[in-house]
Amino acid sequence: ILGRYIPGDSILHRMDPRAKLLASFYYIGIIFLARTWQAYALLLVFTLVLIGISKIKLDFFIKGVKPLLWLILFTVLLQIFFTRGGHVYWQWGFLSLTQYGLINGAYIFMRFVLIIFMSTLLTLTTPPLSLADAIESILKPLKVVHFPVYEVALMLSIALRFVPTLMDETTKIMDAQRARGVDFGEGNLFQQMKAIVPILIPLFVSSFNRADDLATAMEARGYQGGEGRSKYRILKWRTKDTVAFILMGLLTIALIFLR
Amino acid sequence: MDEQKIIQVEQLKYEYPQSDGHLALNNLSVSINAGEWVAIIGHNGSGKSTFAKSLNGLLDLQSGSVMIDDLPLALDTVWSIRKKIGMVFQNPDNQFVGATVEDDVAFGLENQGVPRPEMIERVQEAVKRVGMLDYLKREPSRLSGGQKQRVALAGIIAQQPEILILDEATSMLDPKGREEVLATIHKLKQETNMTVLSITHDIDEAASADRIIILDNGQVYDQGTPADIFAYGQRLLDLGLDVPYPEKLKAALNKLQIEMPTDYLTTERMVDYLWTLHS
Amino acid sequence: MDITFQNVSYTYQPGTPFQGVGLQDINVTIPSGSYTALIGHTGSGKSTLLQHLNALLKPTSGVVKIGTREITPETNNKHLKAIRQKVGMVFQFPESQLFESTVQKDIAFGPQNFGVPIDEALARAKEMIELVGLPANVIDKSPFDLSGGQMRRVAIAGVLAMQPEVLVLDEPTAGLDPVGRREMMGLFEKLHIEQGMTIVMVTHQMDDVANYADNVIVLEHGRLAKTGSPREIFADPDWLTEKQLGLPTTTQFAQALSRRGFIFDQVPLTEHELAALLAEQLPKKAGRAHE
Amino acid sequence: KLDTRRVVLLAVLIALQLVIARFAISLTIFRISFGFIVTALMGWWFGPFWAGLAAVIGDLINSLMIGVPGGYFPGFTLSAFLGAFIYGLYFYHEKITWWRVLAAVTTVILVVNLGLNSWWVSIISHTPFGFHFTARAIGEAATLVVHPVILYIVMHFEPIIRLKNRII
Repeated sequence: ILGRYIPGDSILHRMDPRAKLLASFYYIGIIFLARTWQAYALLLVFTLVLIGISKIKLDFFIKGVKPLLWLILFTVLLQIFFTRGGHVYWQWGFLSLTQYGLINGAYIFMRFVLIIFMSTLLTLTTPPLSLADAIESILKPLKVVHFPVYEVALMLSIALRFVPTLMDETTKIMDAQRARGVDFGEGNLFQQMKAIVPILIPLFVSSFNRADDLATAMEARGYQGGEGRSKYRILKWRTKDTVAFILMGLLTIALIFLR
Repeated sequence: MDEQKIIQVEQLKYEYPQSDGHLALNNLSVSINAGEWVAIIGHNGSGKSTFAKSLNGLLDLQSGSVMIDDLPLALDTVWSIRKKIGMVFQNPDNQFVGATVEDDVAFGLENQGVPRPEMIERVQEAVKRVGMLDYLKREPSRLSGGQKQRVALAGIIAQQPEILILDEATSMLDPKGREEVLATIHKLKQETNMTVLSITHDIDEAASADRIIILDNGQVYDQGTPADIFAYGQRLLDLGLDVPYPEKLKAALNKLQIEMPTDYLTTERMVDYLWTLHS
Repeated sequence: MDITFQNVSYTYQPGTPFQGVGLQDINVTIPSGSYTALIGHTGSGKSTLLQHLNALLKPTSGVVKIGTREITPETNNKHLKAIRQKVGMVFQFPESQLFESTVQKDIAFGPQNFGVPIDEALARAKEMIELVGLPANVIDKSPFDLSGGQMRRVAIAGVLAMQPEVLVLDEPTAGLDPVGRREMMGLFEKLHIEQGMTIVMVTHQMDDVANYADNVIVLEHGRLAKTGSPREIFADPDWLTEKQLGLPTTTQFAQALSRRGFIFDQVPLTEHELAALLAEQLPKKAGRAHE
Repeated sequence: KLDTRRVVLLAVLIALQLVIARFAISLTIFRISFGFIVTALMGWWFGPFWAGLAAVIGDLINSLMIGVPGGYFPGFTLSAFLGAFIYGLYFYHEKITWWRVLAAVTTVILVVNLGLNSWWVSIISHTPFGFHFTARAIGEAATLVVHPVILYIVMHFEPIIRLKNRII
């Protein structure tokens, strides 16, 4: 559909998307348990092994870090200059470069990288549609409290399906308005803001028309809400998915020991 | 011949909200036999699409009765009726519900709660029929308009309805896409003997029907076999419709004082006639 | 204003997911005052070529001469406005570009972007409404209250209000009913004949090519396959059939007649031409003797 | 509960939000992205709960499925929810006045953009909340002026009101 899923047949690709989704979330959570260099080293090795298993080039993961580099550097610098303790290498007013500062800076950098790598791994090995199925399945228990699980699932898949369509439409409308003399990205702030209206309105109108058509087509095909529907795509939980969770458990214990 | 009437509508009236009293359907009565192929023609605003949507309860009629396969359309029957009618709409992009071809074809079956093993079989079978088996996992954004419409047809085949309604299903396609879709429909009609109701502007598409119904102002203006209807010549133009090519040529020849018969001639018969005249 | 392509190639940026066929070494001229039809399959490069006509795209190599302006790969993206005013472009399903609160304002939008004062732009809008055959009372209506066919006229009026010298149309009759199609084609013919406007039209309807165009450009896989007058292009029906481009209905009919034994010394393009050719070989009503 | 038509419309609007969020005006000092317009309109048309839900779906698609760079952090999903939720609280079934628009934008900026988002970054980076808050506050000052103006104009533009009337 869109997105950055890279087809493959690694064990990670073949895992149940629910297991992958939950395990990734859990992993992002336990990253915050790490306090020592041993713990960070363990997490880094673990992550790199997973990336190795996925057979996806490391470049794809590094690319995910780049756009956030400034934010990361900024926070790392904050950390470096404002943490006290240990050997003082350099001092100027309230700024200081200390041993703990450098160490903390390195840890924070690692934390960012680990979070980004792990969520990138999930995205790269799981097709969007499987993730949508996983989200629906995970939310299912919330039906008890009348949470509209089915509607959420439907919205997810329709939204996914319409992103490329509306992208094309946007390009088309922008071209049409450029042909009518609109300059995008030129002029002062006010002019630039004004140039948005001739794209925005047609996109909204088209979205409404498409939604009307689609709803009609769905009803003509007998759609009457989530009740009583059967499912074409199903998810299968296998042993390797359970193993993944056992691994996560072991990793947690190890991290607690390494605190 | 005593044929079963699969669609019977009487005195349909419908007015769109905010249309200042203009009736989109104005006492429309029509009946269609099982297995028949009927083309409905008329200029834009003549009530064609409104008529199609009234058959399976996609809009609330002001008055009139709709009977589908001996089932009167009402609140408690609307879902059974929708099962009996498959519709393909104009814009291929806006009727693709599923995220992939197979998901889209399965959508209608999911709605009916068809058990999964049966569903898989029916999806495969339907996709095969429209020649899209190589595209099962493809996403709509990577398909051409014609392919999307064929997927829509597969979704209908999978549901095994008795009636197929084509609501200008080929009007947004390029010639190649149109050809693909029409060929698929013809094949389908032959194999399943479904009742086909095709709403169209394409005179060649209408020519292959058993019967043509002309709508005008929300009413049936006239109906008959393609030969009957096409013999109207100039009158079709006045109704905002196209004229088949042989009729156009006939008019041009008449102007040049060439004697032409008044009844409708297909291309083939026209060529024969001219040749007889020649020799 | 002639538009000339000299060795024009266009390749899409490598890596874009929506790659189409680009253009390869196109050399062709669209003469001023012509009614040029651009034909070819979906993906043959028609849309890409079209977007070179008003510099929405710049060639990756070669030169596009639009009047006196030359567009090369190095041309700056700014200052292209003057070209876009002179070459009005109507995209496929142009009704999807409407956005203003009234028909008049929407039509006046283009001219205003090209520096026409608002009063004059609104006055032009009024004229254009008449020109494209819309009832005068639509002027203050919301464009979204109109029928699909009317919306398309508003969009076309919006381009005409820019007073272009060249009007580029991408399948302008797609999705219209027969009356709408006839009226639309009539409008362009009128603009071509009465105002001498250069028309460039992408179409799949060979009948329209035969009936209206005086110049045809055939594209295939991004290359120029053929160019010439409709008669030259349709003179070789086998070639067109082989390329799956279709024939005008008249030409097809004439082929059927030829197979039966009729002989035509030139390819008829319209039913009137065919009728005239037939009339020479057929007896007239008042019992004229057989030939 | 929403009927089929509205569920589908909301879904298409989520897609539109993702598409519109991709283009932005960049001036030397700051950048305006336009996704917020769709979020605010969702709040106006569908109310806090559904708009919030739609924003969550949009965030999940963006961070997990499209995989925008930067990785996934659940805190930002909550931020997305709350932003749309706040617009819903202020706009749903209400007359859109200058004050209301200004109040809504101010609340979103304070609670979500400055409050929550600074908090998330400070949690991840283990640095003081105050720094992030202050650093962000500078950029958000421009947002405080620009967003209400855009929203007010868009929400009073006749074609948009016409669309709103199509929902009911």
